[in-house]
Amino acid sequence: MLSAKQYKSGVKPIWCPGCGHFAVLNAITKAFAALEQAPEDAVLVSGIGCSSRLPAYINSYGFHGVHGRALPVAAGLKVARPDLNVIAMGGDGDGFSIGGNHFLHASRRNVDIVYIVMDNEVYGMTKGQASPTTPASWEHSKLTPHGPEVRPFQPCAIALASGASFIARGYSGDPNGLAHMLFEAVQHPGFAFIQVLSQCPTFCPEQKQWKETVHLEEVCTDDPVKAAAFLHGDDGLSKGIFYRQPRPTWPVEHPDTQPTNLRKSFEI
Amino acid sequence: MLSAKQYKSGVKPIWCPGCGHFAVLNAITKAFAALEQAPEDAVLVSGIGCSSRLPAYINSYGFHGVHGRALPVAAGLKVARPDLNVIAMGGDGDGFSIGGNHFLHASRRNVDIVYIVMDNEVYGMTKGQASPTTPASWEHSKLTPHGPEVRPFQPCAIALASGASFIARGYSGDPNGLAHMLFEAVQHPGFAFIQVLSQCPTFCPEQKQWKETVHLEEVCTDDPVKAAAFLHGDDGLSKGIFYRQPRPTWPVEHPDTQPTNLRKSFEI
Amino acid sequence: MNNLTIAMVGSGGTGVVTAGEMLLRAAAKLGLYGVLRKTFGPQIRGGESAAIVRLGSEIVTNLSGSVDLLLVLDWSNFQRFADEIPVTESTILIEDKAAGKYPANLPQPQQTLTLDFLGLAKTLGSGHSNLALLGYVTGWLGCTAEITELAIRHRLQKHPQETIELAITVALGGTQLQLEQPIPLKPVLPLPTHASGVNNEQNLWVANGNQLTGLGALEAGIRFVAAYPITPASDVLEWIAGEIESVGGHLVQAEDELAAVNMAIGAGFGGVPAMTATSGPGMALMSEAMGLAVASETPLVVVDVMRGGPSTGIPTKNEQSDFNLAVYGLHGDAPHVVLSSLSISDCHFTAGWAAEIASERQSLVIVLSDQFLGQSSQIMPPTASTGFSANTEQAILAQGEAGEPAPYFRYLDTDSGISPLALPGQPDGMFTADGLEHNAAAIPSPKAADHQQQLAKRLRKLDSLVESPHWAEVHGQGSLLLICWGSLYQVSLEAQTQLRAKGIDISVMGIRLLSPLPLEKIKQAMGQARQTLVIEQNQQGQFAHYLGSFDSQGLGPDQLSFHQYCRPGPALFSPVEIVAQVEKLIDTGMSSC
Amino acid sequence: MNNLTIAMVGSGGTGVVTAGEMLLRAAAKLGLYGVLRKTFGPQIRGGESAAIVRLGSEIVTNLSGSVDLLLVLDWSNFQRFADEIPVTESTILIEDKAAGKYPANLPQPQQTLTLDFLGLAKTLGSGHSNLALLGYVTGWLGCTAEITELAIRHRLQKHPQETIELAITVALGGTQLQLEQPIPLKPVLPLPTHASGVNNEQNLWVANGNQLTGLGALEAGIRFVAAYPITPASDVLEWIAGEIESVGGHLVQAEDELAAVNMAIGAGFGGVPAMTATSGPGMALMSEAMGLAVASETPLVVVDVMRGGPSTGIPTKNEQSDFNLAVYGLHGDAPHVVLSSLSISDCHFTAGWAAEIASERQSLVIVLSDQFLGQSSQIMPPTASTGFSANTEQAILAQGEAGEPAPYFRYLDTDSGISPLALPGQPDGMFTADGLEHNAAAIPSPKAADHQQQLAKRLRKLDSLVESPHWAEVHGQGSLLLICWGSLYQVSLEAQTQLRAKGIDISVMGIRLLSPLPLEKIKQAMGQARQTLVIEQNQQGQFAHYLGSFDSQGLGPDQLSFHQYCRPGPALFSPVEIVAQVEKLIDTGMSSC
Ligand SMILES: Cc1ncc(C[n+]2csc(CCOP(=O)(O)OP(=O)(O)O)c2C)c(N)n1
Ligand SMILES: Cc1ncc(C[n+]2csc(CCOP(=O)(O)OP(=O)(O)O)c2C)c(N)n1
Ligand code: SF4
Ligand code: SF4
Ligand SMILES: [Mg+2]
Ligand SMILES: [Mg+2]
Repeated sequence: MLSAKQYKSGVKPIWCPGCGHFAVLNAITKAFAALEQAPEDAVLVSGIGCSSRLPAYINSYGFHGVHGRALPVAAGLKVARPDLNVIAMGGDGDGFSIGGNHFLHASRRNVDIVYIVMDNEVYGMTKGQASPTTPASWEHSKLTPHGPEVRPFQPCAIALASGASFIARGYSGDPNGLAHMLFEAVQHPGFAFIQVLSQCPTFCPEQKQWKETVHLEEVCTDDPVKAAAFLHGDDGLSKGIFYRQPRPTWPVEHPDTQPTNLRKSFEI
Repeated sequence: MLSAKQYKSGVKPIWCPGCGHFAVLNAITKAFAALEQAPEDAVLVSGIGCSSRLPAYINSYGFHGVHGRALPVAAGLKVARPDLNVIAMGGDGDGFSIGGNHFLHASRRNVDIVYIVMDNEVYGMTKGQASPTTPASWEHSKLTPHGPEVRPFQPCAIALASGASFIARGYSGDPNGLAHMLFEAVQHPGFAFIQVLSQCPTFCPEQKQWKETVHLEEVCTDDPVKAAAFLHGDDGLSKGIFYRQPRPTWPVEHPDTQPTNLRKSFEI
Repeated sequence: MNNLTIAMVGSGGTGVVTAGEMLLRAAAKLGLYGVLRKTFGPQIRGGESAAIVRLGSEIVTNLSGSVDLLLVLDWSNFQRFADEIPVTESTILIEDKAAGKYPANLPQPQQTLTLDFLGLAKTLGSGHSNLALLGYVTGWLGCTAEITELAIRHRLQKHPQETIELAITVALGGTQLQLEQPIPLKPVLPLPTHASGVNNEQNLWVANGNQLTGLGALEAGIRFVAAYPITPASDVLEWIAGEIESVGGHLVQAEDELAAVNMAIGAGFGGVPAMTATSGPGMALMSEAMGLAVASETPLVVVDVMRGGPSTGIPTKNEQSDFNLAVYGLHGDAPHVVLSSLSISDCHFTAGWAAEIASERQSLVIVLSDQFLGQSSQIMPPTASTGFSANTEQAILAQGEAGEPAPYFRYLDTDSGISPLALPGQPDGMFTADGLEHNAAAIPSPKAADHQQQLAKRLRKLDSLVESPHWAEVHGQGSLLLICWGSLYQVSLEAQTQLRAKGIDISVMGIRLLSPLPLEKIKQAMGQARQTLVIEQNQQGQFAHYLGSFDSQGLGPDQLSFHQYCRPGPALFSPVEIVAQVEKLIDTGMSSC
Repeated sequence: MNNLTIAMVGSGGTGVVTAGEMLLRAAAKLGLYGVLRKTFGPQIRGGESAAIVRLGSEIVTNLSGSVDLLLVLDWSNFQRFADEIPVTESTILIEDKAAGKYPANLPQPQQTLTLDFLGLAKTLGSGHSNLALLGYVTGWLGCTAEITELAIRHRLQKHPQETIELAITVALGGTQLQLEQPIPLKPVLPLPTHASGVNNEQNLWVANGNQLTGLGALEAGIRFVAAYPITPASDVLEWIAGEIESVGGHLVQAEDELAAVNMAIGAGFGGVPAMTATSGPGMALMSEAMGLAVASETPLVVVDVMRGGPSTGIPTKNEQSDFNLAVYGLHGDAPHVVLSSLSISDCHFTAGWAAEIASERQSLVIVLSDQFLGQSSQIMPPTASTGFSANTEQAILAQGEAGEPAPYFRYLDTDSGISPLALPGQPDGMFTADGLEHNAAAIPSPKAADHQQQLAKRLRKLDSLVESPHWAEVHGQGSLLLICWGSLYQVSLEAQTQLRAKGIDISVMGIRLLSPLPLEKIKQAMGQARQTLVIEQNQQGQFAHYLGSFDSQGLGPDQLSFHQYCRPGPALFSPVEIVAQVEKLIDTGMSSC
């Protein structure tokens, strides 16, 4: 049995002081300790971004892929190696902008992986451009000087509409709550999605307010209609496990599959 | 004023006899006639698939792009040329599988275009593989011999969660109803999405049943919570305009923008 | 003439392609060899279509470029096949009474016979003139009723019993008709001795290259395949989908090619040999992730069944124009392996080799197949087991040797360039694979020394591949060396035979290992020849440019000098076309692209 | 020595990069020329960073590779900059008292001065030792207080007044310190005559290549830009975002590069000149759609600001390793244009030319810039107006001429290869643009004749580009020809000057038109030189291979023969490095890659 600390790899994070991603790192180590996770049996898969640097900081296997593709790498790995605990992760840009399609299809495919999006409503690594979750009026990026002027992306509502079977929102200001969610997510069979409000003090200092505005909602349901009604009215700052409805995971095993002679079908 | 027929280009469709896409073609020409559309001011933009062949059959401008990218081509065109009536279209594979990310982001960006997806729950052009909307147990593709075993994609619920401001479902068995929806969609300011149940008799002969099972639902609302509750409980075979809630389109014009000297900022 | 080309053309769902498939199988049962090429108009169903069947008493691997016997059920849109089915004065034509008007601008063939296949079918209670035609041809070839019947049963096995019986009846009606109104041409094939019965002795196969690519991959140990459908690669994936579970693997239909290639990378990282198959547009989308496989040193096989380009291009026809993308299409310095399949049956071998290389060198291997190889069916002897294996035995070496975890350098700079690879689950090998530049310990690093070390290592680990005996197939000894790759190899061999008949000896080299290029071996062969001609099926002479790019480098005396002939698709290369180029070169010493 | 390189190194948010920016601006106000290169550790904020400022009395376009004056506020992680900031015995070092321990494995510099910048700042009520350092250096350079103040005010313009005033106080404190504890080296620059005051006469610019790419594009008429952020291309997009609305255009932030490139294609189809900018990983994703632009003949400009590859590679450093992807990275035969920017200021020119070519030839134009050009700021005279225009005047010609709609052939096979283009809104020009192969009337066609016609047309329409006077910059007349492209051109020119000082004359060719390659012009120059050396910053010698690939083709007497020198990033090429290669070549007649 390892302590939470022993799940840290010792590689020094490149993150800015105060970055919310530290809390996510800590929540993962705590959840791993609680799960008694064998380090060599866990694989953390990420895309590109500040958040996506996380795998190297954990004492386990990791795959730091390309921008937006954490989910397919994770799904391929899990299907090929069902014995592993595969956790995909990344940022809001990685997951909801360039990676949006995989998010939809991972939600509906329901491979048994966890997906953590560290949502700071900004592209941290490329120095502060708007992401899909950035407020429409946020004028701090030179790329969108009037603000993105686009309705923010609603990750949990989209996860639900796409068929995710476990949907939660955590907050970097509450790493224990997050560790608990993660503990539950790992044990949930199927695709478990956790959006983490993870502040970026460097480009979004206003996110310090989250301390006051994020609020716990005990609304967990297994009814998609109820969950939809809640999530479509939600202010985006509630935290909690919102939806949980286990359904068959993919791949479905076909026990009647017989070893066949591959060459048979060519014979005349 | 042109008649519906005059909106046909004369190029012979490659479609199979009985293909639902013929009805969509007819609905477009009817809607154009009703809209008194100047042919040269309309552009039909598509991806790749049987459905995506449609633009060439209409007497207007067309852009037959690559698989899954009709929406960005259409959005770029409309932003650059707001004077045009831009209609994007394609199949369920094109729009919901490879093009899924653009669907999400077009829905939230709300550029003033129409998007018609001819949904036959199959990849017609590549000879009958499962698409995202194929029923989980459909076993007719060699690529997924046990069926896709994945929960079907729910286009309207996803459009709603992504922020589409006009959401409707039509049926190729009812081209007049479809023409009416399209008429409304063109006039709707912002991104208007129409899913069309468009049968593929070649690969999904079972869709003939739609004649019996598709049913009209008069549930049109401007309340996303209501729409979400309806769409998350929906059987996928209801038709009608489900949601309609105009909101500012993109790009937002900034009337105070002054012509500037581009070179000014370099001076020391 | 020990071979014979039969083309059947129809339209509006006349089923000539089905008849072609049955004909090929009947021929196989007769002990003949042959190739079947299907070709379609743009419609998905019910459009015009054609089946070209070339039969021979010895192995037939490609088409001849001409047609001996043309059977037409419908003349409308015949011109669509003008590129593929040339009608000359020597063609023998048999047309259905209901086929419509003979096309105005076509030369009159040697002999024409108009028969009432449709009427015959109708008399027998069916609308399928294609089956009457089939029986007519199989009868003429000498097939017994039993053979024709077996071929029909096989093709229609999923249909109701009733349908099958009626089909047989109609076909045998056609056979009967042949006795009454024979084809004015004798089948010139020296039929195998058992021609009077079913060939049970010789265990022949009917297979296309796409299926054999699948077989090669699975036999070598590929156990994860990610798929996104695309013509003409889909049937690689479809064949595998039907078989992979039975060997304990999985195929996932992905949402797009970006997902497909990254899924395969994920599986490969997990130590499960993985592959995806696609065509040009899909491989273009995979470019970024293929670079990730290179940088993270994750084994990955990508099969590109080439079609006409650029862009959507001509999806159902042959071309070899993805060479540039395959060899050069990654950003950064990204050494990887590119192979080409040299025949329908070689798809089996090359896919197996690709799987082995990817695993053994922890590298990206692209296999270039093409639409002809992939989608043409061939009668062939069963392909031998390739013996290739993608088993990842190179997993970490020293593990536990020191009694306690040794420090693990995932990207160790070894002599071979191949570093010890740990797989998830191994307690001593934990690391984070990375597409960011890194040092030997897999820690991200932008340092020049680390970058150069890792770049050099990734280049070096492929070096010794050029020593592999599989680098090419070389055939013959002539003063002219013909270099080609992909489906042009078999066509070139036939050209070689035709040239020999004219007293001209050439050697033919089909290159299987396109990158890294076995330059020394090629130079050696070129040194032995007086002249070299490089041929390929694309507009710009992509391979020839590539080969030429290795010139000047050494500034040594052995500069590469060669002629080239290239042209794009969609028309297939024919042996005659190659013969003409070789003769032109010999005559004038000149050649053009 | 008429130039001087100053490096400032800090860590933990010491603000040396800000100081570097102020220093460059102060120098500009003084009438000096210079270049600023910023470099960072992997951290997003608060990590170690360095600013390298090279100043001169004449135009300075690149770095020298050495450092004359090293100013260090923090020694921790200094080794990160080892590749870029070499410390030698001749370095003059000034370190802050609080900088920490001198790194163990560094040579001792010529002279070391330890000063208390932090103490000084603190005394003045600030923690910003970087500003004290700045004032120290500007004072030493001879800047008046006014100049230092102006530079600070410009950089901090968005900060509160209070902050600005304090910054000025601290900086002037540093200037004072310089009088008391002077740098043991005189600024050797022949200062301009107005050195005593602010340079108001000479209207200099401070700009980086990315901004100038934006300027060139907008001035030439680009009015639609689709953006997805990526280092080091983001600031092309960010600069344009701030300006494009004022000229009536739009920039859209797309969801990914696939969307970005397709949006630009949509706008281009609408007749609005369109562009996107990205770096290697993003361009890899754009490959498929770039092929669509080629096949549908839609004007499109893609700027690739290259960084270290493969895969995520080294995102913040320079390399020229996307050449292969740019030239060869499309599937099918897909002729397009590839340009390279030859200096920071040339980014302006080349972007303008790209916009004009794309529009005039209805083609894809890729511009290869690189991280050095893109992100280094330079003091320069204002770049001249390029005169390029992307106005789509080639829209359909004969429209209405016949009094009634003429039949419109969108893809007409013209002599020039350029077909008349109609834009949506024109009643007589309706067509459907297509990535499927098509005939001249834009109707899909898989026919060989149509395919060959369209392929040939698309190739031919680029032919005459090689006649453009802009194909390259060629400088000097020597028996050795140095060929390069991108940011290596300016470095080569400096090497040329250094060689001339040693009595060696070389000519330098910086190729702007990489594809189609102006082969004849290059051959001519090579013919005039005794030897040719091709240099580039990548592992595999990508350009050299490409150049070599045009050999052997004609089999004529004019075979290309050249030497090459290449190596990857991240370290920049220095003039001295090139000089050494040229000398080695001259000495031994040999060179290696
Ligand atoms: C294909 C590609 N496009 C763009 C980039 C540049 N890029 C790197 S990280 C990033 C966004 C990061 O934002 P996010 O995922 O929210 O992570 P954060 O840094 O905010 O944690 C982008 C656009 C890239 N590396 N690759
Ligand atoms: C990048 C790419 N991948 C795959 C394909 C192959 N492809 C062509 S159409 C198609 C699917 C068509 O299905 P859908 O969009 O539903 O249209 P339908 O034919 O059913 O109308 C696919 C996968 C392609 N052309 N390009
Ligand atoms: S930029 Fe923002 S997201 Fe990135 S490390 Fe800094 S605080 Fe964290
Ligand atoms: S295959 Fe299906 S979708 Fe395609 S044309 Fe035929 S019926 Fe229509
Ligand atoms: Mg983010
Ligand atoms: Mg479909």
